[in-house]
Amino acid sequence: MANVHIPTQMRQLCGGQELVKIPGKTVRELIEELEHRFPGVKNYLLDGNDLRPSIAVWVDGELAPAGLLETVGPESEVHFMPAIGGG
Amino acid sequence: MHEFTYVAPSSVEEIVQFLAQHREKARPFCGGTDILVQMRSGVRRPSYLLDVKTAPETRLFEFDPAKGLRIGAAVPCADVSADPAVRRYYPGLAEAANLIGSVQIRNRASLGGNLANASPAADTVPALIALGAKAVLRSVQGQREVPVEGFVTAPGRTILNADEVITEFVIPPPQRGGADAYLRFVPRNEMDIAVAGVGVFVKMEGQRCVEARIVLGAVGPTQIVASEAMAYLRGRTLNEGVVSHAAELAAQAASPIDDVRGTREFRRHLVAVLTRRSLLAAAKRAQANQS
Amino acid sequence: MRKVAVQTTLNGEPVEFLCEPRQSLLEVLRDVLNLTGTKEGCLTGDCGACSVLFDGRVVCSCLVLGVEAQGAQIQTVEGLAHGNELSVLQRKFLEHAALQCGICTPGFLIAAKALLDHNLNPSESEVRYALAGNLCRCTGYDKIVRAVMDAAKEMREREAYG
Amino acid sequence: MGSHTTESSFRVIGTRPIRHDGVEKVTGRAKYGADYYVAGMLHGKVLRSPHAHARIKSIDFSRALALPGVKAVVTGKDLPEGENKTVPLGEMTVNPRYLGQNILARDKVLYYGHAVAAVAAISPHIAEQALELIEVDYEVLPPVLSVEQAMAEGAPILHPDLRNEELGDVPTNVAKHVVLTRGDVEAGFREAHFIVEREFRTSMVHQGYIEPHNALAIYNADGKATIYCSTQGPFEVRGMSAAVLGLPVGSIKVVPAEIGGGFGGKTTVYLEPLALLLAMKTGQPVKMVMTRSEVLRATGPTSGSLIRVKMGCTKEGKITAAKIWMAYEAGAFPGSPVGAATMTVLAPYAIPNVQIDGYDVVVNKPKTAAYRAPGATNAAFAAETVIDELAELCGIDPLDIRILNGAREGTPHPAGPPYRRIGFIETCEAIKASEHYRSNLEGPNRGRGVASGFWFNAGMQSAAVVNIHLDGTASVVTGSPDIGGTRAACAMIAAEVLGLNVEDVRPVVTDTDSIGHTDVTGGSRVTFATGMAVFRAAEDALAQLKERAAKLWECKVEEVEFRDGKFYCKTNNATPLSVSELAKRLPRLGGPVTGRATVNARGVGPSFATCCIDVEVDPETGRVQILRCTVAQDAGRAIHPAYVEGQMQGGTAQGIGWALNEEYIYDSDGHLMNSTLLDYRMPTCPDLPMIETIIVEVPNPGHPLGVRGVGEVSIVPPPAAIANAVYRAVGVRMTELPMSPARLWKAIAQKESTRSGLGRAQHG
Repeated sequence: MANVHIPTQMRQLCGGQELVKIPGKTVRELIEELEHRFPGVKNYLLDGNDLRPSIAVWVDGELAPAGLLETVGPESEVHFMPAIGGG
Repeated sequence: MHEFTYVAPSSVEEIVQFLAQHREKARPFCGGTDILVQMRSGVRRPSYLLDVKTAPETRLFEFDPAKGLRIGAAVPCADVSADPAVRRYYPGLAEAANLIGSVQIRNRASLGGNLANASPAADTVPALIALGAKAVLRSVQGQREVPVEGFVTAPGRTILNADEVITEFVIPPPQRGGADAYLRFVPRNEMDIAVAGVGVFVKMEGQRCVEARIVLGAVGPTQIVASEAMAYLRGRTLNEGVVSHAAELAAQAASPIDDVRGTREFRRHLVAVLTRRSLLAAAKRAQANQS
Repeated sequence: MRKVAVQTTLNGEPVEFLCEPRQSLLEVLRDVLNLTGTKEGCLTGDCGACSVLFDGRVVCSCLVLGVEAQGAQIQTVEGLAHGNELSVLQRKFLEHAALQCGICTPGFLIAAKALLDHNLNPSESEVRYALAGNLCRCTGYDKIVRAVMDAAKEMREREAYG
Repeated sequence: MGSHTTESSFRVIGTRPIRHDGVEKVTGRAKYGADYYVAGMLHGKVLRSPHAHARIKSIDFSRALALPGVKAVVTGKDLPEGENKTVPLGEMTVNPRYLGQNILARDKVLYYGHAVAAVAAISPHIAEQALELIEVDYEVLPPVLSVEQAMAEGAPILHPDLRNEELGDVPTNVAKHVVLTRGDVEAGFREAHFIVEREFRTSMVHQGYIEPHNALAIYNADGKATIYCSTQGPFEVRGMSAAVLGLPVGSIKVVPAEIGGGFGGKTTVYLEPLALLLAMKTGQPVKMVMTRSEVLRATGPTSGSLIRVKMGCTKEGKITAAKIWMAYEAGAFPGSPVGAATMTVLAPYAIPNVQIDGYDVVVNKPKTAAYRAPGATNAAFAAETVIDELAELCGIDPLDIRILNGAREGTPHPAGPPYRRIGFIETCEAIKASEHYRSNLEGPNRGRGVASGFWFNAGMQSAAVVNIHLDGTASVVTGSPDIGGTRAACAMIAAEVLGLNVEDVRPVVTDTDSIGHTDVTGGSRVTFATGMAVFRAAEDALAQLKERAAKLWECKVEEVEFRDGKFYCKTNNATPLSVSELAKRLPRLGGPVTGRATVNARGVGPSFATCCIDVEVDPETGRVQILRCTVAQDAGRAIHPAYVEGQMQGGTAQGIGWALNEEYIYDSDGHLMNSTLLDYRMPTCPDLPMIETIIVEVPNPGHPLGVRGVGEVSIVPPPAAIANAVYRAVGVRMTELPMSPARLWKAIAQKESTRSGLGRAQHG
């Protein structure tokens, strides 16, 4: 079960929870499972078939460049954070 | 930039002949540090640009302790501030000429251009007025000598007629017990336009001030002669209290505006600070000049 | 607009060119003579990227008309090296990593040369004021000042020991 | 220059070779974007709006087109409207409609300097004259010039179609609201002994690169285009130009010229699509170069901001809670760096209870672009000043409060996961141990301040090719424009792996057709990510060389060993071969060797910097002189220490300029009043002291060489460090940037009344 940390503005969709433990082998599977439990999450995180450009997913302390295709382990920590650009 | 014709005269005579013919359409220039910027932004659009510095008379530089200093209108500020006689006898003028722009600008900008451009913030103008300098103007009608004080009538405007050119400046001989100073305030250390500038001249007998001139820059539409402060100083011993009071009087004489370089309130305050500091600097120099 | 023929000396060589009176010396160097080492940064004399030596004095070529070069001696960054031998200043800029993007470098080299041409023993403050008309946004000036001071030192030593 | 170096066995890395592009740059031979000239080239110029906010009723350019020498005029109508949707484009996200409207206004102008039309003519002077002949009829609208104005009830609306998720279907100037929370912030304040609450303002500032934007576009009859320009991101120029013009991406080749500074400001497009549009219209190459005034009026500054900080700590200085509200000016189109601001503002600290609200607000000013650690400097100015005040209330050293609360390995980032190995505490310790910090600062009106900063750094995509030449030299090909010495770093990495002399490795920055997709030179990512690709490409080349040696020696590849620059065979006594000796034989051993690698880099390690600045204030004029400055920054591993120092010094200098004199000054109608380098006051040489650097090296575990990015974080601490130093010099807390003389003088004059007004220090 991966630990999915719910960003503040998504918590209202998730019954106020900050942390949800869910099964899944990829970020996509985690989001499907989240959507199953908390309808609306998918629309919050995704635009069509991909993550919204304004959102970045971090897996185990690292920005995950593969996005939805990123694999997650059973103990992974998953964070959704605002995407940023540098100068 | 608009189209124009460049003219390189070989004498002042040629300049005045050309001006007589083309008047407002022709614009004399020396270093180009103001005019070319103004032409690029479309502020000025002369049909003829008249290169004053190609006339040798405008490059004259003569100092005689008895007669004073003559500086051609086109002499670059770098030469003015580096000249040993100017540094020794007119240190305030050297200071002002050394503050304009950068080395690059000072190698081109001239006293004549600085005056004719008629910016309220021109650094050399208060210094020249404080020294009682005169500008020599030539036209086909002849020559006249006018005080630098009152030359600028409004931002960008002067008493210069359309057929006249500034050829040189005449600065009175150094006086025993007299000295000048110029200070300005800018946010950076260099490459800046005065937020406020103060040129002063004082003549001392012992601790007593027998004559004082205080000229303010960048705090009014033209340079301002702080007459009340000058009158107050005459005959007084220049101690910290007297100088501070004169500085307050000078600040009252200023009529600054709010603009991108400073607020009215800040500029008026700066006049007081700079007047006090420049008076003390000039007084120190003047005392050293008494022997 | 009718163009004007101008004869000048550029990096020691006689050069003749045609230009419009409204073309600055900077435009002439770059657009007419293809000497693009001199850079445009502001066109108002505030950044120094276009610095050249005009009769031995450093000036902003954006504030000089091309026609004013008649009979003058102009030196640009392209004239600093002697063939394939870099000048001391150029070498010191490289050794001290005194450039990052490099756009201001030609102007700094010219302004520094103008200083060292008449003062081989400048203080740090003198160097800083001599370079005040040249803006650099990359380096914070630290390594530039060190490079100029070090160049002065080497040139002094060279003078002293022939 | 001090250095905290880890023990290293590197031969090339950590040395200071002369950069490969150096000679070209000191002789004037290097070609920047404006240095390209091609036959038959036209010159383009842009007409810009004289109003901050207006509707365009009509544009009549018939007189301009009639001017002899004028070849084309284009307006917003010549651009496709573009999709109104945020799409990812390399490092950034882009809204094609907004991007297009920024390049040429469509129905409205949204800032003073907004492009309205463009002209191509046979000379730049004629193009300029033509601009004067274009007649635009405007209906002037009231401008919105601050976040407060923009967020106020009934404010004029910039984009009638702009909506945000929170408000629903209501027109607004607030493009986005970001919220980050952790713990219970009110409970945290109840645990606090001291609470400080203050409000901060910062002005828009510009990146200030010395080279103006430029582009030369060539369009061929077969529909293929080439753009030469100075950019941080040639692939972004390609993608954005294609998006704006509705062209296939593959039809455009972008050739990155040398670039005269960028600092984030050259990660987007302004002239490139315009030059291409004019080239398409005329069939001739078109070159465009901005004036400085255009650069300042119409290219990306970074946001001005309004920030409110409330922070509390125990008597001992342990921070228990922080509540931060921040609104950032996006400029005319959505997209300020407020998201990054929310995530960086408290990033150096372990604070259990946090609430951060950030608002992205459109105003009638130029669209902001990235600027070195975007968003972080404004935010750090606020937070680091408040932390300084807390330290004072607790009576502890300002570095000690940072060390006490500082983030370490395992500390969770305020918005996300725990940190891996980081070097924040080490930067504080380095300053604390420095000769500068331990020295006495004597004299009246002098003060010393410290502050710290954080930046994420970026990974992203890079490609690299390493070619082994037959003489044993190599070339390293990348797509990362070199702003500050990254060519040298790439060559050094390849030389290290291949056992070559660094002079024998030639680094090449190539065009978009000649290398795989490479994201911008930005986010401090080149030495990290492109460096990682170079490292792997060099390893790839080395592996191939081993195979060739095995072939030559008729042994197994596993039996070939490479050490100290030579190949050895472990099983027979063949004479060892150097790379150059082996390279000579390549034609008979299978042909050329080319190593290659691409990355979408993982393992980014964030950077921290801590800065110590001494100032002297003239209390009569409010003028601040920087007396001494030392910056410590964690580089992970300094590949070329001289250019690491250079990044630290340059970033610090920009931070100092931001602190003291740089600002966009607008009149009440929204005209930018200081669009020259005389009145937009960046630091000149006499304004700065030497900038002392301490490179801290806490290797990044996510990079094969330990590299972190070094390009950005040093800009973050100086404004707060200077504010803290000014406080110690003259006793006033400055809460507005820049701390220009007029502002500081006023604050000093009002010292007594200020204390009871703005700031509030209370015992909880």
